[in-house]
Formats: sequence, structure tokens, C-alpha cells
Amino acid sequence: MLQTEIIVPAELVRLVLGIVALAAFVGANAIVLVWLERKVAGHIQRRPGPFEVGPYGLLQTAADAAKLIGKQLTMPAGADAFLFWLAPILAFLPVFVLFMPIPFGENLYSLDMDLGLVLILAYAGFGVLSLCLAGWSSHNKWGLLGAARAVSQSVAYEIPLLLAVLAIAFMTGSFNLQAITEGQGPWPWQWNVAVQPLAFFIYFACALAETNRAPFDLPEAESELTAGFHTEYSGMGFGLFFLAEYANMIVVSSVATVLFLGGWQGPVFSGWWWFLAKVYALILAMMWFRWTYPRVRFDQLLNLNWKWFIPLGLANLLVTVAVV
Amino acid sequence: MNIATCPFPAIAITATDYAKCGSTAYCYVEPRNVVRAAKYFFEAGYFIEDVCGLDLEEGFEVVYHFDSFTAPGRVSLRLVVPHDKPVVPSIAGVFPGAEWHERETTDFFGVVFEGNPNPKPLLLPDDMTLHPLVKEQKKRQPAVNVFVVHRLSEGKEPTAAKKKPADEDEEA
Amino acid sequence: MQTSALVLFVIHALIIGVGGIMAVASRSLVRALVGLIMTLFGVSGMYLLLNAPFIALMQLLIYVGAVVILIFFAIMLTKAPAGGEEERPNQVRTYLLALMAGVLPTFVIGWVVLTDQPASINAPLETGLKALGQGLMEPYFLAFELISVVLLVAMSAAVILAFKRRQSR
Amino acid sequence: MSEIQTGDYYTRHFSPGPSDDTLIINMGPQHPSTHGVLRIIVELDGEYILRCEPVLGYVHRMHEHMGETKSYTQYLPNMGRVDYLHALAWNWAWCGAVEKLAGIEVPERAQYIRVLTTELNRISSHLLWWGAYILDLGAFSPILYAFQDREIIMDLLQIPTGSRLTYCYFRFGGVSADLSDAFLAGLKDFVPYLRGRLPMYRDLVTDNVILRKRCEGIGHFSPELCRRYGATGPVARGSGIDYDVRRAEPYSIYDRFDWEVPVLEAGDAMSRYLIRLAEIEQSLKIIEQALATIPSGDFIAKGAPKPKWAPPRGETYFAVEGARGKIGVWLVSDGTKTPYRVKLRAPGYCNLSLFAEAAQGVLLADAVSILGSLDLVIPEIDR
Repeated sequence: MLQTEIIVPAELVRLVLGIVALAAFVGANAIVLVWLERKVAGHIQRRPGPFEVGPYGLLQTAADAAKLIGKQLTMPAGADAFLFWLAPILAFLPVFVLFMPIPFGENLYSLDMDLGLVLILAYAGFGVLSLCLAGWSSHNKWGLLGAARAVSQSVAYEIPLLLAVLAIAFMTGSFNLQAITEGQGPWPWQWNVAVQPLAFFIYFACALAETNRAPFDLPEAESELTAGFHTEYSGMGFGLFFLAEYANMIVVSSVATVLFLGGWQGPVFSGWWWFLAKVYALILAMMWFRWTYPRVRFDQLLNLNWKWFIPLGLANLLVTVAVV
Repeated sequence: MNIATCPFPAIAITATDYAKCGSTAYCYVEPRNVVRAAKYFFEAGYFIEDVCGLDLEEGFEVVYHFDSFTAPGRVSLRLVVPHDKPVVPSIAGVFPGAEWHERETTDFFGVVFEGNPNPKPLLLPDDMTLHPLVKEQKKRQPAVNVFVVHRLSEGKEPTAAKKKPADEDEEA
Repeated sequence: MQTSALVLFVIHALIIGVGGIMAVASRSLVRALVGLIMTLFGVSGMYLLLNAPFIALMQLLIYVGAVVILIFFAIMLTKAPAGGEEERPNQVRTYLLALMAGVLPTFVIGWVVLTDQPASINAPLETGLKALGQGLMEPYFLAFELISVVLLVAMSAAVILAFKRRQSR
Repeated sequence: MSEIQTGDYYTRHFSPGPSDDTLIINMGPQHPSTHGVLRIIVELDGEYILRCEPVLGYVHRMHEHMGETKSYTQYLPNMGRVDYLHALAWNWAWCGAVEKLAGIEVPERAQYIRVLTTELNRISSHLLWWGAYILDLGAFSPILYAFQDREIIMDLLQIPTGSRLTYCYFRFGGVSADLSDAFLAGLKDFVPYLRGRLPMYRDLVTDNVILRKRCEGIGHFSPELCRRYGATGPVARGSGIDYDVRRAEPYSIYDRFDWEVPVLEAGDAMSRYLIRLAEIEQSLKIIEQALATIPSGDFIAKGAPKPKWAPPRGETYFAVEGARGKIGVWLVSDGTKTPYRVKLRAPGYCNLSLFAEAAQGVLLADAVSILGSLDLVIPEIDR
């Protein structure tokens, strides 16, 4: 018999624990966010929002989740079954990877990686891929149009996003998210947003576009494309896209918090609560936009990107490089 | 408008009491002259209000209502086609808005508008053969029974004045 | 650690292989594309095994995030003509040629590796980002710039094509 | 392509263009922005519309045939079902046509009641359109603000009419019930309330840069186009045509009030939008004046027709200004208890007919904007 010494490195333990914790975090957050979104929408629209199921309607999301899980999964005739079911899974799985390098607190991270930022950017691309696959494989023309929109939108908006992120990376000289956090001080004027307001603006606008949130929610655009790429999905197929959208919202807000808002640091009692507060503030802003603004038109969206965001992002990067 | 000065071949023109029947004039034409009449109304600045059918004992009466944005005063252009061969030239080439009204009249009465650019059923299902507004033979009324023409000054019944057939051979 | 490295290598090799077969063999272009993504994903894993995380992530960022998406776009915008070349079953000759195209490079590379074994390090060293950047800008400057010229040409061609299409509208 | 026939009658008869790269797509009948069950077959090149063809009839109920089988009074409730958003205008169109045919005089107070309720109903129709149009453009919240205001109108109109949407309030020679003090007091409060809300709408929605970009210069209709298709109402007035039936073919007592017909020259979706908002203000103005001068008296004529009444024979055409444009009723009577022929001219029908021409070459998103700016009520279009 071969005696193998099983060595479990501490890093691996941390990773596994981290992933489990993240799964719980993402799930819990998605449930809270769906509830929050409805409450925010309700109050913006001068109605109470959900309030029947549980106290303050807190169990509404659980009830909806049960409903979604209980629903039959249907697939249109002529659809490509393999890709059709691959798409929602592909939308949701990379989310865990995206969360791994994010430092929620001083020691609260699952993967300390020098290239954490690059990791997030690399895996964010899978989201678009899932949208494309969903739209293409569902054998639906609206889905196809939604997928085409998703592609051109995300390809376009990835560039200014990268430019904005690079400006911060240049300033800090690192892709390590923990290092970027620690490069900023606890007070708001020490945060990167004070130094790089333009980069923050570009990042946030692009983040809205990348997560397909209004006013840039063109791939689904229900008044134009019925439901865009997920027109044909039922039950949890749709549910996974829905979860992924909220998870992605947390991701982009977390990255914005780390890059621009000083991460988990706050003027008093630095810690994960500061991180969560900042993330939720950004998410609330995203919801506020969604329930206030009309949707932009597709060519306007692309013009905004190519004619404003990319030149501005490049100029911002140049100035940053010159100063650094 | 007057039969003598009418720029298109009309059978009869009756000036009517606008306050009573909502039109300033009824203008009867032969079916084949309807496009010329529509052209006149188009050039005179009228817009098309609607195209209606009416099932009478004499045949299907097709009524075009024209009105003007600037000088109000509805004119109703009318023609009668026989029940067994209800064919009217389409005026959709002059007033594109007439296309839908004509298709609707085809749906309801079975009156065929020749030259309509898109002669498909509009409001009724494509496999429906019944024309719902066509009346049963015994319920049909002659025109005299339904039209009380309110003439402007004299209270006489209108007399159909035939126009010279000189320029009737011009088809649009 | 050697065994685990070997296991990981085999897993990645399998991913690459399956993806490659899927890319070549599937009838549907989009499925082929998914195969391609799988291959790229496996290759990126290989880079990670070689302790080159930056290259691995760039592989994902550029190929999966951008190149494949663009190919996807191209597929969606074009319609394969019915009864075109792709629909007919392949002839034996085509299979032979394809096999040769796959086997020949393997032979060449294998031969080179066997005859002229390069000095290998057991555990690859991680090259820092800074060193990587300096390497690109100093000793390999010409190659780096040549690549950008190629990209520039491709981009201008795309713009010209787009303008032609726009004018014809 | 294969020989199997796909699609239904309309898709098969929609011959695709010469290009191979186009996409033929069914927008509707179940589509979020066709407001009900309108269907539009669209040929797309990318996202540009090459050609489109509306397909109607999904809620067609053959109101014109019902008119021939029911008595004059029995046909009254049908009117609220033709256009449920501006039901009172249709009430008025039918009652007005019958009154015109039979020469029935409407008492003074009933005229005022008709003006008050119809204008109130017009405001509620425009408010709903406003919310729904912004919803088409992708903003969700304004419609609920509009509904909040509309709710007050419905509560008010419920007092005299007894219903909230498909009103059947007008009778030949007047209305079915007198206005109560509660209604008049409520209306008096409502006018300044809505006046106070309108600036908020302007700040919140009309001045929004995204909305302006989505409306300005979109869906340009020339006056000529409106004339060729017989478009009326806010659609025509947004294209610089000064035409309002209340002015052009005066009926009832509208000439006693001081109000304007808003007209804008631009002809785009934004001008149609602004016209409707301006019409809300004008309606408020009319309501205010009517409230101040409403006389006492009968709310229905003394010799008003009984249910089994038959008008004299003859024909007439009567038009009123609805929220969507000119509502016309052509009524032919043979002297019996049922009409011989009823023709309902629906303004939405004529307004929609120009869509196929106007939508050529625009983006799909703009087509949604144009469609919304036409203010479609499908039951009225299909009748």
C-alpha cells in the first residue's frame, strides 16, 4: 500500500470555507435584495410594496422562490437543449469566483491574490456569454435581438470600465484588492473617489450597463423585446438569471466600494459593516435609478459610450499616468 | 358645390342642412369615377374621415366622408353598387388612409375594392365567409325609406340630375 | 504535490481535448464556440499550473470576454446559407487531411522536445507583473509593437467594412 | 427553404423583402407595448424596421352589428365598451347623434353636466396615456403617480355615473342623474390639486434628458401625412394642424368657455406628448369655468325618449372630440325601434393606420415610442 501524506494547505481550507460562506452570502443577499428592490420600488411609486407575507413582507421572496422552484421548466421546440440549460448555470456560477478576492474586512476574504482585480474582470465576461447563449439557444427572435444587444453593449462598456479600473490600479500600483483598500484612508476625503471622481462616475455608469440595470437594461427591455434574452425561460431557469442579476449588482457595488470608497474602512469602527453599508448605499442608488429613469435607446447607449466614456476614460488614464 | 361646377363627373349633388344631417353636401358618383372624385377632394385639402357601407334594396351604398381641417363642412361622397357585383375602384392610391376603411367595408359587406394595396381581412378572421352587415332580403329598405334629405332652402325631394356622359370615359 | 499537479494536468488536458473535439465536431456553430471556450478555459488552467496567473487571467479576459463574444456576434448576424458547404457530410479525404493537420505539429513539437530537451525547473517561478511589463517594453519591444500593428490593421479593415455597409443602406 | 407552411394567414401573406438578411417578427398580439392585443408584423434589418403591417381584430366585437340588433336605448352601454378610457365622449357621440336625428333639445344644466364629466374623463384618459407612454419608454414609476390622480377622478365620476370605467351616463336629452353636491365640491378641490401636480410631472418626467432624447425628433408626422390618413386629435395637433372638433364643428356649449386648442408644429412624439399635457390644463380650465357658471334646472329633457321609442327616419353624422381625436357616429334610421345602420368612426383606427408608413426605417425602440405616442386603445380600434 502506498502511504500518501495528505497535506491540506491552510490556503485551501480558507478557500473552501470562503466559497461556502460566499454561497450563503450571495443567496441571502439575493433574497434580501429582491425584497429590498420591491420595497424601494413600492415606496418610490407611493405604494407599500409587499407586506402580506411575513412581517413587512419579508417572506415574499421566499414565497416567490418556492413558486419559481415549483414551476415546470419549459423549453421551446427547436431550441438547443444543451446550450439552453447551460446558459442560466453559466450566468450564476462565475459569481462565486467573482466574490473570492473581495476583502469584506481586514481579514475577511477568501482568496488573497495579487491579481484579484484581474480575476474579477476576467470572470465577469462569462455573464455576457450566458446572455448570448440564452438568447441564441432559445430559438426566439426576441431572444436573439436581446442577445445581440447584450453583446454589443457589454463589449462596448467593458472598455471604459477597464480604463476606469486601470486608473485606480495605476495609482495604487497593485491589482490586489486588499492593497487598494489599504491604500486609502478611513475618511471620505482619503478615498479614491475624492481623487478620481471621473473614474468613479465612468465605473458606476459602466457597471449599470454591464449588469443590465436601467436605464441601460436594453438586453431585456421588456417594452421593446418582451423580455429579451430570457423570454423563453420559466421557473428556476429564469430564477437563476434573476439571482445572477442581483449577485452581479453586489459584485459591482463591492468592487466600487473597494476601488473608490475605501472598502471596509470607515471613520469609526472600521470593519465589514462599513463595507456592507457602502455596498448597500450603491445598490440603493442603482434601484433608485431603475425606478426613476426611462430607458435609453440602443444607439444612444453606444454613442454615449464611444463618444464620451471611452475618450474621457482615456484622458483620465493619461492624466493619472502623468501624475503618478 | 354645384353640379355644374363640379370638377369630376357626378350624378347628383345635393346641398344639405349641415345642422341636421352633419354634411354640407351629398355627392353621388358612378363607381368608376370615384377615384377622380377622391383626387378632387385630396387636392381641395380635405382629409378622409371614413368609408362606410350601407345595405339597401338598390344595392350596397358606399359612403365616403371627407372633411377639412381648415374649413369645416363634411361632404359625403356616395355611390351605389349592385348586390351581385359589388366592385368599386379603390381610392387608397389617393388617400392611403382609405386602405383600412375599405378593407373594413370588404369585411362587413363583401364589397370588393379593386386596387386596394393590401386586400386582406382586417377586423374579421381570415377564414370567415360571412359578411355580418349584409341584411336579409326582407329586411332591406329602399333608399327612399331611410334618406330624408334636408335641403338647404327648398324642402323638395332631390331629383337625380344626369350629367353629360362626355368626360366619363376617363378612368383614373 | 507532484501527484496533485499531475491530476490537475490530466483534468485540464481532458477539458482541452473535449472542448477541441466539440469545437471541431459539432454541427451547430454556437456549440462549436462553446467547445472553443472550454478549450480556452483549459488552457488558462494550464497557465495557472505553470504559475503564470496573469497570463491565465488575460487568456480568460481577452479570449472569453472579448474574442469569443465577438465571434458570437458575427455568428448571430450572419445566416448560414441553406444547403451550404457545412451541411454536406465530409468526405474521407477531408478527415485524413484534418488528422494530418493535427498530427503533424505534434510530431514536430515532440521531435524538438525529445531531441533538444530544454532545461526545466521543477516548480515554475512566478514572474511579477513588473518584470513582465519590463520584459514587454525592453527586450521584446519589437514583437510587442508588431502585434499592435496587426491589431491596428484588423481594426481599420473592420471600420472600412462597416462604412461600406452603412453607405449601401 | 422547406415547403412546410409556418405562421398564420397574415404572416404567410406578408411577403418578405428581397434581402436575405432580414428578420420577420411578430410584435404582438401579446407584447408589452402594443397596449392590449394589437399585432404588428415587422420586417427588421438589424434593429431597423424595413416594413411593418398592423394586424387588427383580436378584440373585435362587431359593435356596428350590435347597433342594428338593439334598440337605441339598449345600445347605450355599448359605447362605454368601445373606448373604455374616454367612455363619456362615446356616450356623447351616440346620444348626440340620436338627438340630432330626432331633434331632441338638451336642457342647459345637462349640457354643463356633460361638459364637466366629459372633460374630467378626458383628463383621466390623458393621465393614463401619460403613464403608459412613459412605461413604454422604460420608466416604471410615473404610471403609478398618474394612477393616483386618476383614482380621484374615478372616485368623482363614480358618484353621478355609478361606475368607474365603462360609464353609461348620458341619456337622449340629458344625463341619467343629477350631479350631487359631493361631486361638485370634490371637483372644486380636484382642479387646484391637479394644477399643483402638473409642475411636478414636468420636473420629474418631461424635463428628463433621457425622455427628451427618446421623444424629440422621433416619429415625425407631417401635416400632409395626417391629412392623407385622416389622423385627428392630439396626433394632428402635434403636427401643426389646428383642428379640434369642439372648435371646428361646435357642439354643446364649448363656445361659452375661454380655452385654447394647443397646437405644436414639430410633429414628433414630444409634441404629441406636450399637446396632451397641455390639454389636461385646458380641460381643467373648462371645468373651472363650467363649475362657476353651472345653472340649476333639469338634468334631462322633459320629453326624453322612453326605452321603446323610435326616432324618425333619416340619417345624420355627429362628431365629438375624444381624447384620441374625432369620434364620429353615422346613424341611419328607417323609423323603426332599431337603427338601420350605425357606423362608428374610431379616431385611434385612423391614427394607427399611418403607423405603417411612419415606422419605416426607424429603430424598433423608436417604433415603440411612436406607437405609444399615438395613444392606442385597442378595443376602440377594433370596435
